[in-house]
Amino acid sequence: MEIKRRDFLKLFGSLSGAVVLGEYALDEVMELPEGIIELAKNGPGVETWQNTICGLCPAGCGMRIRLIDGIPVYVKGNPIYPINKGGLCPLGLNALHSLYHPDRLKRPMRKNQSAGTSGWEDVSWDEALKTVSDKLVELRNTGKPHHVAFLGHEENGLMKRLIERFMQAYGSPNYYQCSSAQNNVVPYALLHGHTTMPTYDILNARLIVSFGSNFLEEGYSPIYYTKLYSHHEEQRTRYVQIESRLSLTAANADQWVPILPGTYGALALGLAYVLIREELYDKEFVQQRMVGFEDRVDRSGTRHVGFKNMVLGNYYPEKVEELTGVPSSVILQLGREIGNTRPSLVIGDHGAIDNTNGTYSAMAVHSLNALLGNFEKEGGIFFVDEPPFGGFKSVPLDATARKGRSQDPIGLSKGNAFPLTRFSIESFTKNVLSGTPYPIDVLFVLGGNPLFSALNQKEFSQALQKIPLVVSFDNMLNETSEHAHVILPHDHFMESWGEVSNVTSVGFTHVGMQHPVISRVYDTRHTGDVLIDLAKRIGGQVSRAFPLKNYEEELKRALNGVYNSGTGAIVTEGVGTHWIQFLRQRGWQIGQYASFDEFWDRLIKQGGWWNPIRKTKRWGQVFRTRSQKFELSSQALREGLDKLVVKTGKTNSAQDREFVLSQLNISARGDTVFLPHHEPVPYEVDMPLHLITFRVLSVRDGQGAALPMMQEMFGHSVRRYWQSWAEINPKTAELQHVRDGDWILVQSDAGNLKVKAKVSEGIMPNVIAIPFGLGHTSLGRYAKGHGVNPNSIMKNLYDMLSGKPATQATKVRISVAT
Amino acid sequence: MPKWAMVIDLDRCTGCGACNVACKMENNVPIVDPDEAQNGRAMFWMDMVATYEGEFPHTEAKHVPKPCFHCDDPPCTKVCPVGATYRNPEGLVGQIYHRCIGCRYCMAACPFTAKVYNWYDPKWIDGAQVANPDVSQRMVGVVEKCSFCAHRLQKVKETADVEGREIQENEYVPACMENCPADAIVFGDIDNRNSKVSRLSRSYRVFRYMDDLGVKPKVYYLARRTSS
Amino acid sequence: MTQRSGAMVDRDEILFRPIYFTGKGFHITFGILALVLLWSLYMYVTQLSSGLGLTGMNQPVSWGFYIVNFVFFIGISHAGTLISAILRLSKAEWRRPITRMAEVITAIVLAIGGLHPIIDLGRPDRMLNLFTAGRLQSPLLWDVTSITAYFTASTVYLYLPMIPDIARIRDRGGKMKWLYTFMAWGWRGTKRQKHVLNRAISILMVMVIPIAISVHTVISYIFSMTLQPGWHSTIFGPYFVVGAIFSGIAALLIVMIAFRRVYHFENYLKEIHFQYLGTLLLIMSLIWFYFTFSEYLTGVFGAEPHEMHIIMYKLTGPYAVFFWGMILCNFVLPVIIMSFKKLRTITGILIASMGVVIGMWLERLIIVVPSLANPRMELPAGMYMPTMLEWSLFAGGIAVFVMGFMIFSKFFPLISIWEIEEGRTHGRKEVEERIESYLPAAERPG
Amino acid sequence: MPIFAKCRRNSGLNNHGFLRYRSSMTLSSSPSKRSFLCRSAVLLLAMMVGCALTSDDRKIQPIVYSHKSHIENAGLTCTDCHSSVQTLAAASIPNLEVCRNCHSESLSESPEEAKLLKYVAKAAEVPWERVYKVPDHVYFSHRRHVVAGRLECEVCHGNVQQFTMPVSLPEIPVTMENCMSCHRKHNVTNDCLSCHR
Repeated sequence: MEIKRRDFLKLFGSLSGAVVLGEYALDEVMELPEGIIELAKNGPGVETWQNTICGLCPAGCGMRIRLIDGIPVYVKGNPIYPINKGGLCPLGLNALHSLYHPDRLKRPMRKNQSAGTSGWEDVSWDEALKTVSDKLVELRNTGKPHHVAFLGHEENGLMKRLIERFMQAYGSPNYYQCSSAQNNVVPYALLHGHTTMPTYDILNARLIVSFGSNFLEEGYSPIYYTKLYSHHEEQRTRYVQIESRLSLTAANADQWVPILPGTYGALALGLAYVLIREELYDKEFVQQRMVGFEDRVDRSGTRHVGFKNMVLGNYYPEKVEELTGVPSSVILQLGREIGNTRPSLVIGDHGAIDNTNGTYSAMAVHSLNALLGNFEKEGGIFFVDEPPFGGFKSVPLDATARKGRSQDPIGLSKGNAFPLTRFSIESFTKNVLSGTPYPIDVLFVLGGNPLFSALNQKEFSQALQKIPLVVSFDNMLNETSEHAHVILPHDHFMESWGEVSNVTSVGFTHVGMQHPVISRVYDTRHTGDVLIDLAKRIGGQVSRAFPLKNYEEELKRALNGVYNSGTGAIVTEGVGTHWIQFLRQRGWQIGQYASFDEFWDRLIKQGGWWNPIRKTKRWGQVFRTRSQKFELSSQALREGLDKLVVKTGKTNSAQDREFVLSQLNISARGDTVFLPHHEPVPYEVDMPLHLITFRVLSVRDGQGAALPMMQEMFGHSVRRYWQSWAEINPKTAELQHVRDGDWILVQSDAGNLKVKAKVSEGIMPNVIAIPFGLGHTSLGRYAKGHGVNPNSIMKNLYDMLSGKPATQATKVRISVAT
Repeated sequence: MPKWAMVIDLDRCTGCGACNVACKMENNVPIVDPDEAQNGRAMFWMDMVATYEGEFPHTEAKHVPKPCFHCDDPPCTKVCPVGATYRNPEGLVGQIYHRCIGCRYCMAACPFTAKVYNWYDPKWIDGAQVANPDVSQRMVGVVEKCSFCAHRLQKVKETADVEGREIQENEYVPACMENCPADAIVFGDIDNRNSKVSRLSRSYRVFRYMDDLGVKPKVYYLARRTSS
Repeated sequence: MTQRSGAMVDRDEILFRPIYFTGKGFHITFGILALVLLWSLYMYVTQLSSGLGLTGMNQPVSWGFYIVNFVFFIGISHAGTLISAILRLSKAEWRRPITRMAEVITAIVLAIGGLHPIIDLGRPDRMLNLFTAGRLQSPLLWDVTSITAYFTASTVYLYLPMIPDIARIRDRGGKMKWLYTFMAWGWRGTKRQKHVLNRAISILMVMVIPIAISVHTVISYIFSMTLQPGWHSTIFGPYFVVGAIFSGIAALLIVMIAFRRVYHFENYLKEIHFQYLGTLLLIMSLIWFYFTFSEYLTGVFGAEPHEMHIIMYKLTGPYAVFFWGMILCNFVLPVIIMSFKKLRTITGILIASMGVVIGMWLERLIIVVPSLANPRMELPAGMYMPTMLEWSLFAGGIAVFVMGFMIFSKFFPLISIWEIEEGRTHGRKEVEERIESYLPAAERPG
Repeated sequence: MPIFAKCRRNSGLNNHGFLRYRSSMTLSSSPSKRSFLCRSAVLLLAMMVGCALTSDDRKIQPIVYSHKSHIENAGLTCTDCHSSVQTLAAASIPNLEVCRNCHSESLSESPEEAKLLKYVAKAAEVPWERVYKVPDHVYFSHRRHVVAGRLECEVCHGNVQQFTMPVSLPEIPVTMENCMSCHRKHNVTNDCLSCHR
């Protein structure tokens, strides 16, 4: 017999007349509409499973959702989806909380200062869309379609194509992705002319040397890489991680090589020195497929220094040790190891490129791959084919659109900065603020949270305030969408049609399918549908560019191409390595479908399509440079700089060149400018510590902070819950009189913040690392007010060539906060 | 009668934390208030023990996922005054929440700190079922812990029963294993010598925590290898 | 009243005084204590309604103040029954004014201590599970059993020797006669009655000693039956018993000194009683130190890593303050005070006793918390900070203790009157005879 | 709580039980007996109050449904309406769809059927009150008991075929004792984890 606790309390409470204490725990973690609660309580309990693709980050993991009476109750990895093969990261596993988040936007909203304290009023979709389309029509009618900008984030594949088509038909050149996608590819564009990120064949390499690339945690598809990593024993792969902080990847690597921030390029060239000096590089490849390795005498008779002599002359181990803090013995050991192990693979990302010299560093790291001849072979680097999507007839642009498209993009720097990119958040902000060359009247923001991750947060928020109509598609209010005027909430990925194809750095062509697993919980819409609707409202040529009714049909049309191509296969059970080998011999094709409908149904049911067989490529397709070779001495860079020199409009070309280079903060001169080399980062001298940031799987770019469970997971490994911490080496801590758990004040030139110290052996002395992702001032009840945002005290510095924010270029001092 | 056991390969495990969250989602493990979590009341059935060994620059970080070890001779069940925690014939150490009086003796007795306690009434959705309807919601004042997802066994047994067959290998799988991106967790019947878990438990790399205590944990770890 | 006192002027009238006269001080003290008790009750209700989250306990440190106080109070309870039984058994004549107070301590403190595990329960509403589904294998159930037995035995043991005194109050008339009539069980002081009473007391005092020892042994088993470093020790049973008697004597001394002052019992509780008990305290202090020493020495010498980790945590870590405080209070202070005649005054003894009570409380804290705060498997160490709630309930426990005594003193004499009388009438002769019997027989001429 | 369950069943409505005990009190004559009865009545009263506080009232169904007429007259079997008995954990309370299969138009002159037809016309689900409920922390599966265990419905639900009134109280109370005694009788596992979750 058990007395119910409530009765017991009632009894006791009435006896003593005591008052129950108040607040102590979280609010309800999930909020469900009444109907769902009713069904959950009284439904018959029929269980079904549906496959979709996780939409919480762009990594594109296959997800299997368990539904009871049509209500999603649990998610797990889709075991047959080739990217994650049943694995899922903490964030993905927590997807239900994002679906049922109590702070999700439930319907379109419009800012209205008179609408009470929140400043928001609910509007109908029709009204909201009318507000936007009226403005768009007005701009088009006055011949200013380029005054519209679209700031995407990490969208890929068809969604990106749809937005591009929309902007094209509308007539604006201003579609950018604020995730630095455009910036990241610059080094690869310079070296081998590709505008996509390369893919690394980790599975087949025997040695992987990663320069700052925390691919198990921060990579483009961490679970894909975790899957590959976890089989390293069978493959006998050795991992070496070069990084300032002992990240998760470094923790799992066989060797961790700590290095001073901002010197990754120098170390790469130090390794190149060993390869060259000990003749361990791939001579055949270097001779046939590389430009700029040896010195060369041009037609005018001037001698141009090549990579080889530049490296031999400047990057001998002792000097590199001095620059990087990596002992020369380690440099020699690593260099020899890379040279003597085949296939050995070098990856550079994150720490290596998040600095003002990022492009040069990435080039230096990547040149190691070239020296090893790691292109288009097992255990090397390759480029994945695009999925054979069905196309859309291109609709001729009307005059307005043509005129608009011919304008300078607003993201392009007006000065001499960032010559190699169309977009940098910095130049975009500056241009919007100054209104040159034209003002922006409408800004669409889709995904991401540029204001939160930007380094120039103050300026960017001013820029947002300057734009008369900011339209956000966020389904939860975040820092950026707080500045919006209209919010057209995007569906949760479980409620909508979608596709995630060719996730960056995944080693095969694939299309993952999202479909409505649950009918919309709230009155939200898919952004694709919204854009199509807007186009229809604008009418004319714009509307003609979108002949189909909705995004679902667009998807079908595109997938029809995949069906017709006859290649690849819908993901199925049991596709292991051996089977793939077997299929490769037979020619890849599993299953025939009687009709597109059958193909489509299977596709939705299984969750995706893939094709692991790459077409064999000619070298001209591998290296899309003018020379069709790997250009160590980059022609594209030369042209880009020459263009700037011409633009300065002075006569004396040498002087102009000097001027341009000094404006770009490039210290190298002569031929070295076009070669991968180490550019010193302009660190302040009087600050003692390097500030670096890192991301954590559960929160990633900050989106996970909205979910309470992810807040809890964020620092679980260091037992810091719902808060940020700063990792410091015990030596540094002792010098600064900091003890573990102390509150410290981290000061930079740009500001300061208070954070708790975590004394850890897993970080270099003189470096302080703060995780990125917390410190929100918006993004729902769980994100708000927890932790700090290290980007807020970063100096406003960017990669000198690509315009990518330099998050490791700030130095700070710390003191114990009182 | 099968005996359920788990093997965690630390060589494969990257410490990503997916098992922690998969477990929390599967078992409706409450999320506690930020301050409470910081005061040592965060609730994880599947915990992650992260430690650093060695001094810079020879630091090695170790990540060890830690569920309840479902000891064959569990110290927690011995001390429970009401039999709320007990070892069942299949080797699962169960926790019966409605029997528990909340004395926390089992927590004190567990050498692995595997048990967690509901210091407050857990909050989820008001009135409705919590995320996973297969697992009951606990109440304030009871001890809870990893159950090896015993509720899944209930269903698997039922299906096997109805279909009149034995439980197959990999049919009964806990949530942590199901979602492990590194395939580091293996689960199964250790008495069946052909099962993967039994094979791995005889590996030369195998070790168990506190093996000297004689509590016979049924979670085996495979030590890390480095190729240097 | 004047009539009554005129009619029966008692030699031990002063012992009855507290029953009939209640001073202002009593009311004030009682009032304050009642407020403390009410407050702690209120706090307990908040704990009931919100859960144990309001305490400072947390993930590794799953036991805190409640268990510490439980062990502590049960330890204090050994003051009474055990000491009085031993003294009675050994026919120590000086016991006569002491036994009653000692027994009262036991009864009150046992009730308080016995409540603590219930306070500590997360689900007190499911307490019945202990009876419907109790597992005898669990040391916690051994506890329930032995504490219940001890409580029963010691209440009876307190009550039986009170009967003649109750009868006396009944005969004096006055307030609440029905109560005394009821409780006196028709005591007339006949020879047979006396015989039965003495017989019952003798049986009880023999019985109560093993029960008392079992209680604290079993409490130590709660800890030592686990595998936790710092707990898993064979010495724990006797160690706890010794500690219990030690703290019991100290508590008894404090109570005696307090009532001696308040109710002017100087004539009954003489210097010599304190000297004797003080000596006992000194002996117990030494024995306690011996046990502590062996406990820690074996740990340190074996240096098993987990064990060592916890010992170092106590000796040099965050609990060093408490550990060395305990050594100071339990060993250094009493030994110094008791060894020097100059210091062995009543004030000195009071200070030593207070030290011992505090020290023994610290000992319980040092046993309970550090073992839990240092989990194995390289988990981060936990920290325990008691909250307002736990302090309140601790204060409530002490308030109940004092109030219990105060109430008792308002109903019954604090010093066994008939035993004193018996001492006067029979004692002297008996002792003489006894001493005679010790001595070698006188040589008989012829 | 077997005591409460019993008194609830015997007393019909709670009020009735209360009255019955009171009348027995007034009937007694001798004073000593009266005082005893007085006390026991007070005790019982307390129990009644406790009963009222701790137990839910019997369920009142929206329509006075007769299992008997459906089974005997219409020739239905249990699984015709409680369709998921053999496939799911829950037996399911039939939804409007099931009723509509037969009751698309009036089949009788019963006023109760008229009520149903109103629901059908409105296309609103009949708000049946669920009577048999296992607590949240117990896993009970009809499928396992019916398919694997080959149990007849009557074993747990009583002789429902003969019910002319709607079910308002569990015929056999859902208690752990009842589950366990049946399991014991049939030599089925009584391991806690086989039902508790």
